[in-house]
Amino acid sequence: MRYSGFRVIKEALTGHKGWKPVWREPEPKAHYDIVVIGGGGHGLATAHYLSKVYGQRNVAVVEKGWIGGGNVGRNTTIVRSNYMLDGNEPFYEFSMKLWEGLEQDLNYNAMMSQRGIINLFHTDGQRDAYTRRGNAMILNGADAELLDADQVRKEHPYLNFDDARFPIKGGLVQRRAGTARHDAVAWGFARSADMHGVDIIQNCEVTGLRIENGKCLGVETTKGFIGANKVGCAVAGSSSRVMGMAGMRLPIESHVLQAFVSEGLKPVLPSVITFGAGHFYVSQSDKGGLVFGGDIDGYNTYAQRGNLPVVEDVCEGGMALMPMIGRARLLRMWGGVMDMSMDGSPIIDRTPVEGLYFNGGWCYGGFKATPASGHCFAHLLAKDEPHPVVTAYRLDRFKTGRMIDEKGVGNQPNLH
Amino acid sequence: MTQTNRLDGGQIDRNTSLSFRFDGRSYTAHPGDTLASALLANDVRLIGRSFKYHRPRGLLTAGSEEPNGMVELRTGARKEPNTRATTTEMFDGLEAYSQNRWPSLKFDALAVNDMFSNFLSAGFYYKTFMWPAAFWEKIYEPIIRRAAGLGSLSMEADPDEYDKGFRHCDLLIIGAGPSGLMAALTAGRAGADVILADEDFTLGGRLNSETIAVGDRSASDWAAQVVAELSSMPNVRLMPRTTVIGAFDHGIYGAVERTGDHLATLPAGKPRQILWRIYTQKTLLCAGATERPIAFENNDRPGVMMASALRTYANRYAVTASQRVAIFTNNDDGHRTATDLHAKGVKIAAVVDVREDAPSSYDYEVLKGAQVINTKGRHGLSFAEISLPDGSTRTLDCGALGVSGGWNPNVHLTCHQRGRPVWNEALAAFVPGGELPVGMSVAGAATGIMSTCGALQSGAEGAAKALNLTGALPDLPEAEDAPVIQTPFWYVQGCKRAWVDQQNDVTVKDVKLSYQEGFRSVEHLKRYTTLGMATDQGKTSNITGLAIMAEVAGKSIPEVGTTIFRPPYTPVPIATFAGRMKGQEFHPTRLTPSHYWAKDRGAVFVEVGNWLRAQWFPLPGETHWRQSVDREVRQTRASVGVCDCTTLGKIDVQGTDAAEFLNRIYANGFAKLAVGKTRYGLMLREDGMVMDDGTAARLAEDHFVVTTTTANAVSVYRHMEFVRQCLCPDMDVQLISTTEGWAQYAVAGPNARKLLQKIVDPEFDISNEAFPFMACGNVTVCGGLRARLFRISFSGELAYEIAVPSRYGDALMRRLMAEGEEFDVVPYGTEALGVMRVEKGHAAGNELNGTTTALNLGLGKMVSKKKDSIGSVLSEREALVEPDGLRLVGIKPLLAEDKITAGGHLMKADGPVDAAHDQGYVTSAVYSPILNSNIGLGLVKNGSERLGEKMRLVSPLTSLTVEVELVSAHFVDPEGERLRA
Amino acid sequence: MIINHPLLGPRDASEFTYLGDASLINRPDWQADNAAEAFYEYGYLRDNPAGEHQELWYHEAGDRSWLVVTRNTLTHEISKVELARDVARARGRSK
Amino acid sequence: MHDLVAITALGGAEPRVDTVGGVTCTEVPEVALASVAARMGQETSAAKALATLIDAPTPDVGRWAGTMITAFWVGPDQWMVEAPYDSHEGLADQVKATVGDTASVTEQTDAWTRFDLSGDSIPAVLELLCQLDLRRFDKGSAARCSIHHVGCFVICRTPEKVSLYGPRSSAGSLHHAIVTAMRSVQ
Repeated sequence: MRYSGFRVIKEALTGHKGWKPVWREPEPKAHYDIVVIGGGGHGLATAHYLSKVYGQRNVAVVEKGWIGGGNVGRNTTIVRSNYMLDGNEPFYEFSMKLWEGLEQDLNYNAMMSQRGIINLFHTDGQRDAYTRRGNAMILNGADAELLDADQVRKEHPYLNFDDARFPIKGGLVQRRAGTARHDAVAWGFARSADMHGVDIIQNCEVTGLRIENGKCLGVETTKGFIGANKVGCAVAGSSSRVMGMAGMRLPIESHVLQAFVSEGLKPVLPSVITFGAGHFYVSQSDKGGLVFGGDIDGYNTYAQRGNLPVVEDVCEGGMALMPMIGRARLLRMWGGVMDMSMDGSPIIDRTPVEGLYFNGGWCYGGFKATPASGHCFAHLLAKDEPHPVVTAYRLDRFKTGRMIDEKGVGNQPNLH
Repeated sequence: MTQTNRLDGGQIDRNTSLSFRFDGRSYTAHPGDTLASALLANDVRLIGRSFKYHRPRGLLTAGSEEPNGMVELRTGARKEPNTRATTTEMFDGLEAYSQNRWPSLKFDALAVNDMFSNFLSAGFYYKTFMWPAAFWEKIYEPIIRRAAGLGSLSMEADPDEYDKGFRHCDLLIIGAGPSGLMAALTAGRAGADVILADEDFTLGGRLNSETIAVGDRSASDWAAQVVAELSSMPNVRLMPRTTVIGAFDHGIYGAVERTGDHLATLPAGKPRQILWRIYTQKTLLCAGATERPIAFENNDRPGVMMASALRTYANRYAVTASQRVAIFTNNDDGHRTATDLHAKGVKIAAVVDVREDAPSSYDYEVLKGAQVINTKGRHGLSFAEISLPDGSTRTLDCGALGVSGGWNPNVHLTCHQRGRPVWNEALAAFVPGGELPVGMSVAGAATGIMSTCGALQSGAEGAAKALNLTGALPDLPEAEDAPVIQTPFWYVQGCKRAWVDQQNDVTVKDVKLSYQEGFRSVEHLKRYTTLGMATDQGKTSNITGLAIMAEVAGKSIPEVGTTIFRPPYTPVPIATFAGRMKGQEFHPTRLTPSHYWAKDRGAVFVEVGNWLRAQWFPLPGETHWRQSVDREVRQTRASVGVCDCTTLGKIDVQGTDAAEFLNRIYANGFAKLAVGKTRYGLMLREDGMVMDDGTAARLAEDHFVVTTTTANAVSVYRHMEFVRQCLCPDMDVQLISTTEGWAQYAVAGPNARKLLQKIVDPEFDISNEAFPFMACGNVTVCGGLRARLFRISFSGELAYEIAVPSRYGDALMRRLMAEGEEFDVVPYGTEALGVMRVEKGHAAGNELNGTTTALNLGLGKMVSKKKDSIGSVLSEREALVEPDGLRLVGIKPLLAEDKITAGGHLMKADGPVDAAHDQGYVTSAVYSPILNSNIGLGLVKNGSERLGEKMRLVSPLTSLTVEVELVSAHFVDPEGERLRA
Repeated sequence: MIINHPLLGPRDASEFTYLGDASLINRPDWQADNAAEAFYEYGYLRDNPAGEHQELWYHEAGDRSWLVVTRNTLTHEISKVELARDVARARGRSK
Repeated sequence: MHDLVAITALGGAEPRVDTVGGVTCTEVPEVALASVAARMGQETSAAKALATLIDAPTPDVGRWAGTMITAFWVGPDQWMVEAPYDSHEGLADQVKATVGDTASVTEQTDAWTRFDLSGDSIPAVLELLCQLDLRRFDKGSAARCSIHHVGCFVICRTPEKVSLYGPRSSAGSLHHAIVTAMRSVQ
């Protein structure tokens, strides 16, 4: 069923009787060409591109719970391609371009809103690093602007310019960045994949990987064995557990990132803003809530909840940066489990097991990557060779010393 | 005409009158009122507009679960959007405004949304607004954003103060209703440390809302008496106006105490609110229950309220929502409201009870087996349409309709960790499940025990059990023990639009549509329809929505799923979580020993981490910072300059294995360093990247003083402790930071020795022979003050660092300036320091960026392969030793005046300019007054082999392209003769 | 969270700095033939269990002890806290 | 004798004193400090030597003890020794002379700034500053904790007198935090 304004009117006039389920609820077949583990943003996007771009129709997505129930529905919805390193920027810019055409591609309004993002800096050292980054962005075909303090003040007069412990010296802006309605992204990819024949199988937990003579033959699930020529794993937050079924240890730790939303407010924030002297980033949703977050709690965990010290740390940053939000009330806090990798960058690669492919280690940058991650993972699964923009996302890069470390904090996941 | 709806009795102080304003109009109230009760007393029913359809909204409840009665409270910078009138304690001069309406509350232009509501069904926006793509940001979204949102912020900084604190107890009791009070009494009398917290300003919970008796007195009197006894106990801390917002790991609870919200103005220095972190062994949740509504046609009309709320307003606040009230109920509780209101002289239009066998009354009509099928009235209720069992309908004339669908236990805090509530068939409600937060138990209505008697008993037993109390419990007073039967009745069939979530405008239909479109799990339902996502977090709507989903899915409610709740229990101002950490107090400020002197001197300061350091010292007539910095550099290199370098980390390393320890943490060797000598040390992370650099001075065989960069002082110390305790547990080495203890100044320049000879006491020979480059030792200065002298140089000049106890740092700096006059001594700041280190080619923060190896920085030879040191193995990985890897070089523009930009990228002299052809980047850039040229340091592929090559420095970000040449990073004195002079 | 410090008793986790898997105590022998491989695995590969996890916490705002905390990553329940120095010795580390 | 004039951590010539309500906060510069850390294998003898120095049993974990010279526990086999400044400016050397090779000694005098709180509502002030369980923080207790992000030592001399040690460079921020809390609870 095609969505459009006319359709909405027609259904309204006929009592909304015509709306069909957005996706089927099929039973798993005995065998698929490709089985994608994980019905989150990346898994569903992979299915969409596999079926729509790479012509793979005999595909299943298996999800242990409800689709979109993981990090794609728990993030702060920010979309940007403001990376510094050659290994990253081409990929994220590719993702940005996919975002820009996503709604038409999916025929689903994911409310991609290019409101822009500004990364504020407060020291000369930060300015130099952002200059290097902004230049890298432009040299990679992305957009970037460097604002000085006065220009920042013109665009964001409500920031703390008078009483700041760490005065704002300027900001790196990407105008094409913004936010998207996170749930809609998952639903849109699911709907499209389903329409292209992909079986989305919910409440179907993978309990094992059937591997014989070094080859992966399929997945054992709570709905029985599902055979597959190729199995792709896209289970952020559970990567170590699932790949552990193949006897692999990953360069990944699981950490919780908390996110927060305020009560609904009339428009106050024109763009996404990140604080350079504390752990705080924020945007305002279409519903009016301030959606904000900060640093991960910092300890290994699989629990989707955090603790008070980080809540306080984030709000301290918020008050330091924009004291006008003081009387806005924090409405809800929640946590998502992140695959924190050893260099802060993701992995999209084959594994030592034939027919088993891995997509993970997104740290807390997975949402913005969703379309490109799906596209590139689909490419890898369909063609057995990496898409040109993800050649650096190799599993063995830590052994060879080819880390992609934007922050420069090394092999300590909770610092990335 | 004021307070036309005021009744007799109640817990308000009628002797005092308070005046307040709503939407600019003045009204009167009494102490003990909430804004909600005062508005009702003054017959104000229309209070706000709903989120989506901008439908008229009035009060639904009398508590913190209120979805509708929200206002903008106070004015100016203190404006608080979305403030619940039901929990706003009245004070004289209170000002409130309705919100989410334009131009006025009565005539809201966006109310047209309501006429088009049929087109704005759940999730409609996902299906349209897609063409043309560009229109989303430009047209659709701005419209949606303006319509959405509720209240508005002032856009001014919050002027109030907030505190954060810590409290500890044996038993935290959450909620001071019958069970909470009885629990506190039990625990308090047993001598336990108790905290009793309640969100209300009067303790007692429902006891203040009911006309029942407890023991030999009224419920509210009993509560007051217990509160009096508790407040006399030193081991019991009563915390009214305190909401426990969250249960966190290991018995830590967040609680927000509203210390100032009930005051017109805060006393100076006093906080508006306090965030308490309560550490407790045991917790007893006595949070009570929330009455649930029944959905029916136009059930969102102002005047339609919860029956229990009508009772609260009448009994506690002596207010009725109308002189003519009807009740719609599926249980006996609705009748209780009718009885109480009738007793207070309010006309009961009728009690509409869905039950055929509902109890009768002599005082008012009971319509059994009847249902409310619609309501009428503009901006407020005037009539209710009733369908009777025989199929006929009837119209009731009423200004208020009390709805009672039964009660839901307040299980919220039991869910804040892993807990999932479980369905209780008898109660037709969710009750606390198995996995409660550690140390938590639940009592009273919160666990499904709905009678007062049962609540009192479970409170006492709960406290006793939590604290393992033996011996007799306090005597339980007599109280009503009516059995509670709740036969679910969720919504009236066949209605067109019946509201489930009133704030977010989610109707029964929306829930059904959600199912129809495949959004069938609770999570999908919530996300697709926004059910329960409003500021009330669905306290009055979640369960109903779940029930409807269960019905259409033909499943039981628990099969469909449980709704779990997240912190905070009620919304909390962001400022409360920040406390005092804002503005200048966001982070502590660290001052150097020469700070006050530098301030006198007019220095410009810069934040370096938490430190404030002098950036440069402008002289009269200098209008641009470059003038000051250039002068400081020239004068230092020409004669002598002084710089406060106290901020460098200093770590005292002692013990018989101290040298071996340094051998382990530094890439280069230290075992053979002679006493009285200093050595530059390069520290790697285990992954082979450079972590930090500094010096280690050997004061004795078993005593070193290690310096770190300012930025890494803390992390290096932590790393050294890790190596000491976790990797080399048997090494005899002791560490302690002395960073703050010593005021340390760099004295640099050709005349540095001459100046120091006037400071260091004569018995210490600091001539070049006696105290050569890299020498160190203890000396005394200015006639006997203990001091440390190091002959090390960051500037590349003949230089020393002199250290004295911090309290004398100010005096020593003033003395150096005085004694240095004859040499035209100059104080220099961090800018000049930076210029000189770039001139000298020393790597610093911009080069030590965590991704550079010793090899990258041209220090590869320093990594000894003859010993075990942190990082040496992984620094040899193939990609890290590639010949065309990045190398540190100097960068010079072909035209001296051309600007070098740190962060600029380097491209070959000709060929494409893009990422694929990137040769490296500029890490640091300064103007060198010595070379009269801009210069920089950079990391360039195979740079060390490409000295002399011409390149293009490009910075499209700052629209700059400059022709540069790669040169040695050592611009000044490459042979190092000066520093040995 | 609250960490029951073996010397100081219960202390709030916010006083501590977290490092990670306690396997970081097992630093390989730099002279072993497989040193490169061993250091790679030591530095980069983690079990990352969903359940009981032995991990290193540093009492930064306290007594500067490194602790090995045994904590369940699903429930956050802490079942054991030891001084890292004792654990290191027990695992055969010395100088 | 040298002729340099010292200033206090707050930058004054004289110690700062603030009284709000029932609590007085006094800056205390006249104290000499030295850290003592036992050498490997010398823990017992170091503790014994320290005991003679302070003329009292060596303070156990989390405790403070002594007579004219006092000491408090700061870490495993580590203590901080306190003495009057004018009589013990060279405290580190004096301590070293006593403990000899059994321990490493480091001068800490000017690494710290000290504020003494006196008065009746000290607990009300402290509960806004640090997370110590004040119910168990009796006379002779010593603990390290974080006050508004500043790492401090808190020592209970008597229920009416508590000392706070903070890093000297952060004296201003620490003082501000203390006085603000005093105003909050007055």
